[in-house]
Amino acid sequence: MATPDALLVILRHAPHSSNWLREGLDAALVAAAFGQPVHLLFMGQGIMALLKEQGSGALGQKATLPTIDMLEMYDIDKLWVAEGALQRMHLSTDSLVDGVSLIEDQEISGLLQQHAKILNF
Amino acid sequence: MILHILTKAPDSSASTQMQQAIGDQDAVLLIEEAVTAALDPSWAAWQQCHTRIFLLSEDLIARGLASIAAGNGLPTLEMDGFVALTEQYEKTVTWY
Amino acid sequence: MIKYGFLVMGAPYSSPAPHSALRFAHAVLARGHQIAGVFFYHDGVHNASSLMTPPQDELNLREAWTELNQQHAVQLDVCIAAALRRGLMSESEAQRHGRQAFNIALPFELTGLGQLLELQQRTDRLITFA
Amino acid sequence: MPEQKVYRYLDSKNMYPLDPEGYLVDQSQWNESVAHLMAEEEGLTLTIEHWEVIAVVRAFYHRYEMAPAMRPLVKATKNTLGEEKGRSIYLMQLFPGSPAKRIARLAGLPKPTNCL
Repeated sequence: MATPDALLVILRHAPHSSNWLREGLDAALVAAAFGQPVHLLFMGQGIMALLKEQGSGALGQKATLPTIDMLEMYDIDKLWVAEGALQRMHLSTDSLVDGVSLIEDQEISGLLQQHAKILNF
Repeated sequence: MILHILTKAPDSSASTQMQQAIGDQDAVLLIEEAVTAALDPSWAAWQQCHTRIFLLSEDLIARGLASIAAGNGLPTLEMDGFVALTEQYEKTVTWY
Repeated sequence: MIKYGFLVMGAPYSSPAPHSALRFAHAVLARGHQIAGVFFYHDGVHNASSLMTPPQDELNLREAWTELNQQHAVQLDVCIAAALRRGLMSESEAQRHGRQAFNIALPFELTGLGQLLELQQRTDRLITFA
Repeated sequence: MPEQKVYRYLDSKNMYPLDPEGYLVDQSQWNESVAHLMAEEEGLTLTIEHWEVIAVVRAFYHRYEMAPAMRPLVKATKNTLGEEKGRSIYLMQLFPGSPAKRIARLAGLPKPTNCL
């Protein structure tokens, strides 16, 4: 489970529709590069970042999937996915990259409490 | 204990996500567009956090919603009260 | 006394976030607290543009931030990657990238995202306005 | 394609234009002799040990579309070249100063946009 000194980065926006996801991931990467333990929580449209069949970046943007694959190189290995949101989006874990952890809606508040630092994107 | 700050309307996805993240001890402050929640006293979050959810009065006044909020008996705070909340709650999360 | 840090991600005049942040900042100071710094990220980087020219009878947000810096020693950091992408840069960055103009100047400073994490570490509260 | 202004050239024949920070204006021009010229400028002689790390960074970029910061660089080096070389001290000895940045340049990668 989460450690109290870890940073929780919440990602709620999909790739391609805005720069929120990209800039949220950048913040997570920089924190990890500085040696801070980082955990990610994907909520709502943010779950779209984890679809394993994502193509390369549309409209001249960089793809998101390589960055998701790269997270382990930054020792970011805790990727929480809100299970309720997954169901509401009619997605199953089979469509997502490997290594995600599901979290039930009622456990989300507990996850937030466990982290001393939170950034919400 | 977390202070959640909502800046978007009650029917936004930011609002839904915030409601999923509110813990028993948490407080909520509604600012900017979120003060339109004053129009709907049956909004789930009013019940969810009853004693610890507030509207920012200057954002209500700017939108012409102050008397409706008062009529619905909803709690409001001045900017000074916003700061006081952040004094009490060490962690804040903004939902936008 | 509590030490605050702000993360501002809303663009000036298209998001209410900068106005909210500034009003909150003055309330924080009025209650005797300290604001260590503001980090501008995402579209919030536009708050630093020295070319910002709102109508005379509206608040000039860049000037309002500058005043906060001058009167209360609030550090104003702008994420360099977010700024460059959006066409905001200082004179030295303009030289580095071979650009003919610049629109970021002191007291705003271009800096890395690491500064945001550092701000979060060295303050008691980090409040996001977006 | 080269939208970047040419600041100077790497070579005396003016074949390899550089931007103000010494990165190639046109990344497709990168080859081993470009790396040698860049290293020479920096007072570095590229040995086989340097080349294996450069290869690690190029493979990292190819796979993840981003040049690694120091920590992931150490990890990638460890994964490819083993425990002995996957240490920051080793990388600092090979590329003194800031290894991640220097290797990115020598490896012909774009200037890191990163805030690192």
